[in-house]
Amino acid sequence: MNAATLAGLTGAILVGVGVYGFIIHSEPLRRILAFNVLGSGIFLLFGIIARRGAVAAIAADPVPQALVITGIVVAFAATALAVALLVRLSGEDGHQAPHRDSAASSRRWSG
Amino acid sequence: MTDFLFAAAVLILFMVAIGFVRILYGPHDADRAMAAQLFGSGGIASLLLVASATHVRGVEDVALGLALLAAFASVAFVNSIATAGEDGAGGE
Amino acid sequence: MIVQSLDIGLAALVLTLAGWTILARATFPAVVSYVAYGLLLSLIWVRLFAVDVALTEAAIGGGVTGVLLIGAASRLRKTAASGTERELAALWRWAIAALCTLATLALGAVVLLLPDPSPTLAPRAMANIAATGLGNPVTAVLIAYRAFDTMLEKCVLVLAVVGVWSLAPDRYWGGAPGVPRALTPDATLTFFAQLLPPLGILIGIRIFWIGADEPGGAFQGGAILAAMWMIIMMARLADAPAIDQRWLRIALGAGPIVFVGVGILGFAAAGGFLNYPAGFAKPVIIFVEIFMTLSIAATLPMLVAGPPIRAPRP
Amino acid sequence: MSVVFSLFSIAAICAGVVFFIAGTLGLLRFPDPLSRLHALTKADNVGLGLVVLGLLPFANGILGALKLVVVWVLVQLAGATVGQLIAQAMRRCGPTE
Repeated sequence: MNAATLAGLTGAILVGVGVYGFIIHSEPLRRILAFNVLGSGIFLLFGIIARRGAVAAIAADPVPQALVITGIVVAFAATALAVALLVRLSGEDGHQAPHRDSAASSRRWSG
Repeated sequence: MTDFLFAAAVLILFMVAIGFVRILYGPHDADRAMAAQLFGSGGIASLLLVASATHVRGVEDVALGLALLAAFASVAFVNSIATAGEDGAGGE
Repeated sequence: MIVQSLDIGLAALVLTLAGWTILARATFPAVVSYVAYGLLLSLIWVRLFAVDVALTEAAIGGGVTGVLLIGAASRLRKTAASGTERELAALWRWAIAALCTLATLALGAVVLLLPDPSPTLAPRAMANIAATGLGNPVTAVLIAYRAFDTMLEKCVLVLAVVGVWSLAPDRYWGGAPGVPRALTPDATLTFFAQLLPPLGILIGIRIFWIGADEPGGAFQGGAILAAMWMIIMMARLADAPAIDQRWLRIALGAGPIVFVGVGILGFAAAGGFLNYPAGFAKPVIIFVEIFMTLSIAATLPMLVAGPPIRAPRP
Repeated sequence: MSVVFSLFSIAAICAGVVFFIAGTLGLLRFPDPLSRLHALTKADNVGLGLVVLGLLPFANGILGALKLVVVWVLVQLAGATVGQLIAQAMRRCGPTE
């Protein structure tokens, strides 16, 4: 078994693990983590397709690679948006504002 | 020589993997951050060994990127326990 | 033989970390596992000979994602939100696990049954690469062949920042966001944040610049520059900018706006949207990439910082 | 000449691996967080330094060698900073935090 097939199987397992975590957790941050694990598994499946598309001149097909690069950046943006929503929500129905440190420093900076 | 480099990379990865026990059991969150730090330097070392053995172009740059960002997670961790420990005083 | 044990060991380690990310009881160990997991993923990408992807994963997974998630875990620990975990009944968990195993088995079968020889676009990517003037086929795909995708992706990043900012309460609109930073200035961290950025900015620009011919490019270089800006803010050497600052908005929008502008100019210069004039493709691509790098360097820290949390200064 | 280089590399890399083993064992076996931190920073600095030293003869020209050294310097800097920060944080909050 070569490195590419092994990475592909790893990706397949990561997808399963990610979906499992996404379903069983009710805490939103854990779901975000699970979703990222799922996403990286899919990226690895793209990676094996890129590696299998190697020709003499280049070691991996550039098109899936480019898709994965775009995907990683977009996944990060989505994660950041989800985290921002989550922190804001917890500040709304929690007992306290989420950023006391910064509230204190705003007094300092505005003075 | 190539086999030797791969073997060294495997050994370092194996040691790093044992450090995973600290991520599992802690007990302190600082221990977990330390284990992640060890993952960083061990990962960089095996990356350099693999790069030298396989001659893939540009791997030194990956190692450079990882080395630049090696401290980030730990710095974020220390900042987060500092703000949690003060518990709202927010004091200067 | 030894190579195989390296690959197997790497896969086992990655799966263990992913498993612990999912199964850990507390949130913080899960986040730490995930950060270490991202680091090892870039090793797998190197083993797949996808160095451009490995660089992206190292820069984004190693730097900004770690700061984002650890910051989120500690903010949520302060509120009651981490107590919302409900246990599912064992029967349900087993059923879900069985279904996920089925999905994994199906995907694994697909991996093992992929056609051989595998279909590939690599020869076609290489056949036309001379027209772009680039030497790195991945950059050619990103900025030339599939430029439309990359342009839309830049717009998605700006929309994500708008989405994050729109979560601000009205009274804070136009104020500064709260970067997860040190509570007080700390001598060690200050020293580190003064020493690292000069070198990091140099490396970031280099990775962007060699991206035309070697692994690297706008995403990777931009992410490293973004990390440098973040360490400066995390060490309190600089405050986060208020979101109504004009320079910040120009930096965020420059990438997509220049990209769209160049695309429209393509109608006049080469007869189609995003067409590059023959012979001038490489200078045009570098021009677009400079603004893309700038935008990414500004966008990622703003995404990590979250919505504004201070009232704007009068 | 190349035999000498190879022997040098093998010796340096082996020593580096030994430091990684020592660092990991320390991280696992030492009783309190501060001594674990001590073990960790040794693996970071010396272990990676020796591996880099061993790889220098195979480096891809002067630029490649320079990059290897910069990688080591950066990890050194990160390790030193993180060591300090974690130790300070533990002293402030106590190890039971």
